[in-house]
Amino acid sequence: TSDKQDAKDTTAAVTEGTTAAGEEKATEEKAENSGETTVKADKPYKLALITMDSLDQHWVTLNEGAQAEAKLVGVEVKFMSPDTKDDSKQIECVNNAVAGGVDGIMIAANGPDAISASLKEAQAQGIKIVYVDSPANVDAEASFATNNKQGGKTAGEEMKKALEAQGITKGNIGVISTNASTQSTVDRDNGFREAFEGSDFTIEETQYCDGDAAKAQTIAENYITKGVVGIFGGNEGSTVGIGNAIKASGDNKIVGVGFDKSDNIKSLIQDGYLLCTMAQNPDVMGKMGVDALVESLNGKDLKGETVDTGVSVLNKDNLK
Amino acid sequence: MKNKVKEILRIRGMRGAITAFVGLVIIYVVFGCINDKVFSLQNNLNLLRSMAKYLLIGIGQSFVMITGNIDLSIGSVVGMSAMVTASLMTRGVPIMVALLVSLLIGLIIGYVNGELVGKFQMPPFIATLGTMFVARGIAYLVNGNRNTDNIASILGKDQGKLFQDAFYYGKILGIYTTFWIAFLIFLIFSFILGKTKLGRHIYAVGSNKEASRLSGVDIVSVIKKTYLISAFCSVIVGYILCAQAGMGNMEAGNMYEMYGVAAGVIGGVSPLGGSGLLLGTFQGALLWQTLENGLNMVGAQVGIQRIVIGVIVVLAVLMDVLVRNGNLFSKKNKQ
Amino acid sequence: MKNKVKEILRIRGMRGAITAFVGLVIIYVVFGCINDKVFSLQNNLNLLRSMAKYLLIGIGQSFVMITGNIDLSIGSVVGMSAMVTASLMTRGVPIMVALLVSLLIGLIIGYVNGELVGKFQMPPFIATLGTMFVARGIAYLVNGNRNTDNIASILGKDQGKLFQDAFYYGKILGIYTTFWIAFLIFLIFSFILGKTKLGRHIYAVGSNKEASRLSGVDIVSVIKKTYLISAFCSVIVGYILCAQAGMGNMEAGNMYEMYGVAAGVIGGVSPLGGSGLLLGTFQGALLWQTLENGLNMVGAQVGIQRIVIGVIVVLAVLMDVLVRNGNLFSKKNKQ
Amino acid sequence: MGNSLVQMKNIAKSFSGTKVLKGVNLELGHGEILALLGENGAGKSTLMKILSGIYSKDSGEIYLDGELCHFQNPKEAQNKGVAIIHQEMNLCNDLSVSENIFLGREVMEGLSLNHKKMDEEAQKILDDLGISMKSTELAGDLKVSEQQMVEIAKALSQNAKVLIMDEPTSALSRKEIEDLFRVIRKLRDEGRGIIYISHRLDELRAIADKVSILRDGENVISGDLKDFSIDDIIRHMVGREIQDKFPRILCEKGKEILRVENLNAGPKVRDISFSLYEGEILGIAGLMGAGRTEMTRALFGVDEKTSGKIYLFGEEVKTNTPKDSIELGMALIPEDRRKDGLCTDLSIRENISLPNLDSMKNSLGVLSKELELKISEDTIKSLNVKAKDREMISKNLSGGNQQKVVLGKWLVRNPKVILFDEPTRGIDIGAKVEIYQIMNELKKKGVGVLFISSEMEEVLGMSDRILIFCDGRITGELSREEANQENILKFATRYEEKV
Ligand SMILES: Nc1ncnc2c1ncn2[C@@H]1O[C@H](COP(=O)(O)OP(=O)(O)OP(=O)(O)O)[C@@H](O)[C@H]1O
Ligand SMILES: Nc1ncnc2c1ncn2[C@@H]1O[C@H](COP(=O)(O)OP(=O)(O)OP(=O)(O)O)[C@@H](O)[C@H]1O
Ligand SMILES: [Mg+2]
Ligand SMILES: [Mg+2]
Repeated sequence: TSDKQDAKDTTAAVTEGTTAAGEEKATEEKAENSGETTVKADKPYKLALITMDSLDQHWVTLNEGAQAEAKLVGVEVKFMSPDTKDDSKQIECVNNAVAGGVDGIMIAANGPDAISASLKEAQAQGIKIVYVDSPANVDAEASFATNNKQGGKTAGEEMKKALEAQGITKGNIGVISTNASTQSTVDRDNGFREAFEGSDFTIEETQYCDGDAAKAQTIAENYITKGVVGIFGGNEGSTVGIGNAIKASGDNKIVGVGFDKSDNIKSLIQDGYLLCTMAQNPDVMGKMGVDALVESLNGKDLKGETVDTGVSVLNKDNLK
Repeated sequence: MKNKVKEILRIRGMRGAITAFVGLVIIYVVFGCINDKVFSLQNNLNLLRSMAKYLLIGIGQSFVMITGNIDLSIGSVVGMSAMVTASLMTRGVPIMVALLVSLLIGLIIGYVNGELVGKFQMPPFIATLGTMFVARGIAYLVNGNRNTDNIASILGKDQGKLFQDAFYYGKILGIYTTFWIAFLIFLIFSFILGKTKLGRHIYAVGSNKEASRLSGVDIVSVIKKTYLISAFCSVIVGYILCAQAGMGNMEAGNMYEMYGVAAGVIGGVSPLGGSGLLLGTFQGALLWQTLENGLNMVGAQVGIQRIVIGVIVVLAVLMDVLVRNGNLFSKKNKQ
Repeated sequence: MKNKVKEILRIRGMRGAITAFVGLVIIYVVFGCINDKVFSLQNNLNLLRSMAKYLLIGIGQSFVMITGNIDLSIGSVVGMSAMVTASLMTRGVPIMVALLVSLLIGLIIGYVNGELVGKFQMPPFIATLGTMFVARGIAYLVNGNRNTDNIASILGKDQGKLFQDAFYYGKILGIYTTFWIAFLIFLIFSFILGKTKLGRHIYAVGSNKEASRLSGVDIVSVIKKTYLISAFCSVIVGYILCAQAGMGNMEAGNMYEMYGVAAGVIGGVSPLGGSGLLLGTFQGALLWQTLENGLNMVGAQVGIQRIVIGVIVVLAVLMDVLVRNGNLFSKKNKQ
Repeated sequence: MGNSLVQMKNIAKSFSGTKVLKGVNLELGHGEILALLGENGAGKSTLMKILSGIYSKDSGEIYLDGELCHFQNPKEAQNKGVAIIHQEMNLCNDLSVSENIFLGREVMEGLSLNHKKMDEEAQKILDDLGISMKSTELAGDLKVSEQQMVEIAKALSQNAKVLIMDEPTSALSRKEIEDLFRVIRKLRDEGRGIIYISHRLDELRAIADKVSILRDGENVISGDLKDFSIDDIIRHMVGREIQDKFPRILCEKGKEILRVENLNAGPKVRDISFSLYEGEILGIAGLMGAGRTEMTRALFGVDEKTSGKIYLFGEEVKTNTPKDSIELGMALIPEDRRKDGLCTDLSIRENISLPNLDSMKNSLGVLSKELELKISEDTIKSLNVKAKDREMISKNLSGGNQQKVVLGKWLVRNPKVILFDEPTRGIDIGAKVEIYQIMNELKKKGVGVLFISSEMEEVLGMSDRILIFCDGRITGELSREEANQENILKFATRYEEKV
């Protein structure tokens, strides 16, 4: 079922992806001076935000976006995420939210299937669900997600372009991701590989760093020793690791492409160690998520619209 | 009457169990005051359901700890069980068969642990550290480094629902099946530990291997059995996680071995062997879950959560240690 | 001559060190044959640099294990050290101060471990499980639940470079500083363990606490010192990870305590206490890193990697156990 | 008065409520050897542990050379020149002999240890004691007897003013005892004071000058040894007459129960063959290290056999594990009761139950509390174990009572064959006689009793027939008529002439 979704969103994302530079600016504007907002809450609803874990900067930013909006709209958003990426724990967080008597839940599904059942239970109790970042296989009011597969593909295409610009048309390419059991990063992985289908490049077996930049760097260093022409990082940790490894190797010909944005990644790009990164807009997700929940609680039917909040390609040029 | 109380207090590990119970009540009330929803029926039902897996893990780990050993492979066996069960189901294997195969593989790991620790007398810490890696590796491989799809995808909705209700979503007498399963196993194993020959031998081996051997106890088979029990409990937890998520997650059960140790030790099971009660483990598991649940309900930061949990673990045992200060002396030699 | 060899073999833990060395060579060659890049200079330099952190961890854990205890807080202290150091630097604190503060906090954790295990005689497994949670919690809190920015962002490029080169990117005599730091510490602690009173008492305590106490050894202070040493090593590793990433990562050092155990035990350090050599730990760390590095170079799947690592851990110790089958007997009672 | 070396004045001590020492006095002069005597549990070790700073006294004073001392820990006592040899082995098995001897008092050379010096000095002490042992050997590889000698060497190396020996000879052979006494006398002549605890009353004349007797944590009497006859001493110790030290009874020797043929197990058990008959006590004599324990361990299936046949009631049986042997109706009272005999953390009840759980199951195969309590209560009563109650942790029992518990758990099974390995080691005369009584009871019931002992008198006193071991072989067999100290020793020292 999730594939159908992908297909549907692809078009949207591509446009987003290409209008990268401008988009990035735009969204950042939105995040900062979101002084006025379109929606107002009829009642002071109690909402829960449940992300995959509460540590990645990505989730922290998403939460900040949500909290900021919550103030303006006049609702309470409780950040009830599990301490680590773990299906079981995320499900229990949903259960806790239900028991905690919330009116609506914003959730970033660890996997599309895992929490479906407990979400159905929640809906059965009249609780509204909205997806942020990663949807599950249950029809919700709305979902504001990155199309990770598409994002990965865009990353692949960026790397391919850069390599061909160097006149490189074949060689090995390394892939580092956080772990094999998080759907969103797996999708990016697949998308990235898709971009190279039919080319003479060979993509290495994916290696996992559990989000630890240091471990990612060690892996990247090994890739470099093996003589890869490019490395893709599926999340913030692995991207930083790759940047540092390329920096250390002193061989800037190796093309590093990453996912997510953080100050470290930005500086690595500016210094030219990374080609670019696929920046998502978590703060936007958080904001739109709150709005959507409030609207549907106010009684508006959002017809389960799925908005691809898009990935924007951050590179040296648009990071001024 | 007074003597009766004395009698009970002298049962090895009873004091620990009581300490844990007191701690439990305190924590529960404290959180309840911060967020009254903690006392809500729904939350307590959730509590019982979630603690079930820690109880099972704790039981397995307790058996191993009472013989003076440790089982680090628990978490991985949980993950392996969840993955094997799920990936078999998503390949259209009938539920029952899937469960049995998964159990079998789990028990094999347990058996290997038993062989390494019992027969070859490897340090348990390192032997089970090895099988921990192996079991996790299997969890990755069974479905080719991918989490499984929804089990219903092949089995069909109702079959899937049947399985998920049986282990997680169903209720009996208003309480979730998960709890009943754990509770049943708890009763059975409490009986085994307290009232059977095997149980007594487990305490004896934990207290003095050589003396037990000279008294005709087959220490190797006793140790093996404890590891099999531990593996069995882990597999059941694997089922539960699989039913809960309706799929297999390769990382499932991460760190559970530690939760097992925590549940046991908070409940007064001595990691040095020779003493402990499953009743204590029950309290320990419930305390641990109440803590996690409460911290989540009040929306505490991860950092805070970690610290609170750590402090509680230490305090729980420290209290117990300080209470039976007299016996401290004796521990020294064994430790 | 023959006697000389015998003599050497009789040194506590020497056999383990040798077993490890043999295993190391085999593994290295095998991987080298699969992918000749393994033999490349650059790879070997990387190898030495990456093994340095396992060596340090291993040293700390070995000291603790030789007294018959265990330190589970190592990984968290590493993470804490990395986070504290980095977040201080990103707040513009001078490098030296940042390092000292981080060291201080690390040693406090070590001291607490020592108090709990040595003075209050808590089971080391549970005491350090508690501090493991606490230290990790601190790692999360110091920078408000987020990884730090790049340390250069405030310190400025050259200051940042200075620090990063000192601990990771710089070279001396063509070999990375990371290795030299670890090697220096290795030499110092080898001396302490082998040639000083403290070292001797560490073996004694691990071999028989009661006997040591009766001989006037202050076992509490000995145990404390081992935990301080362990914390010290962990903090240094924290610096290294911080220098490597140029930032603080909250999850840094996850599972390192286990790697420490692996390095030590593969190198012939007995987790039952009383025997072991840092020379062995050195081999063990190198073996472990060679394994990780090799599996990585040949691009093995995670699943395979886990299984291979698990099997090797077990085999390494099993071999040692089987070799000294005779001594097994005596261990039995202690186990 | 002031010139006495040690003075302990009404020392009191109680453990978890039970008063163990009730105001005991003790005095030791320079150049004096004091024999401290008393039944098991009289409080001897406790008193000495207080003097050496291991336990803290509840009340009372300790004077060393007239100076009032309060020892907080063993170290302080050591510094004041008090050294103790403990009743239980206290060596670090992973450390070498010299490392053990100098533990806590290492010889330094600047920052680092002076291994060479320590090894040499240790070697010197060992040679003094006439022990053939390298100071670099691992303590764990030594035999119990040798470990005991190391303990002694360790205490001597502190050249203390006061040397306490808590049953140093309980694990020693005659030769080793001779060497030890030589050294003790030397120390006395140097003006040191020695407190000597032993249950081997026969030794006393050879070594002690003064004697002080405790009973139930109180002084009974003290004075010059020459004023006491052995029988006086015994009377004072147990508080009653003991007519017959070796109450041997005669009964009809029945048919063969156990036959061992060409049993081999490692270097210490070589080609052992013998038979044991109904209602017979078969004594096994020999010097320490003769291989008797190994023989019983191999026979009982504790250690592996390399070859040999075993027959019970004429038919061959396999005893590859203790379990086998026990199911065949055999029982082993091991030499080292703390290490091999008891689960010291478990209660008396649980220890007694351990090998008897099958007989405590009810119809459903479930352990029945009632049955268990009854059996343990009965055993405790019939062997009159001195304990607070059946739930007392066996670690805290005194030596004799621990041995009774070990015995008790086997008697419940009423076995056909019992192997006693040093059953009376470290046990007071009163308890000894009780154990002899039990052996007689068994004998009357037609049980075959194998009785290993290093105490010549009791082997001679109790056995119907005596096998003598040397170098892991049987070097002689004597009927009790022929048997006497001389010819036993003759066989016991018949070593193979090494070619
Ligand atoms: N640590 C302890 N805790 C509780 N009771 C103890 C402890 N140590 C000794 N006792 C009790 O104190 C009494 C005296 O013990 P002690 O060892 O001094 O006797 P003893 O004269 O040395 O006997 P033996 O000749 O068998 O060595 C015994 O009844 C024993 O049960
Ligand atoms: N397998 C073993 N493990 C540990 N200790 C042992 C073992 N076998 C023997 N010993 C100890 O070594 C000591 C001396 O060894 P051996 O058994 O040869 O002498 P022995 O003939 O038993 O003398 P005795 O019976 O008087 O001690 C014994 O007291 C026994 O406690
Ligand atoms: Mg005594
Ligand atoms: Mg013997």
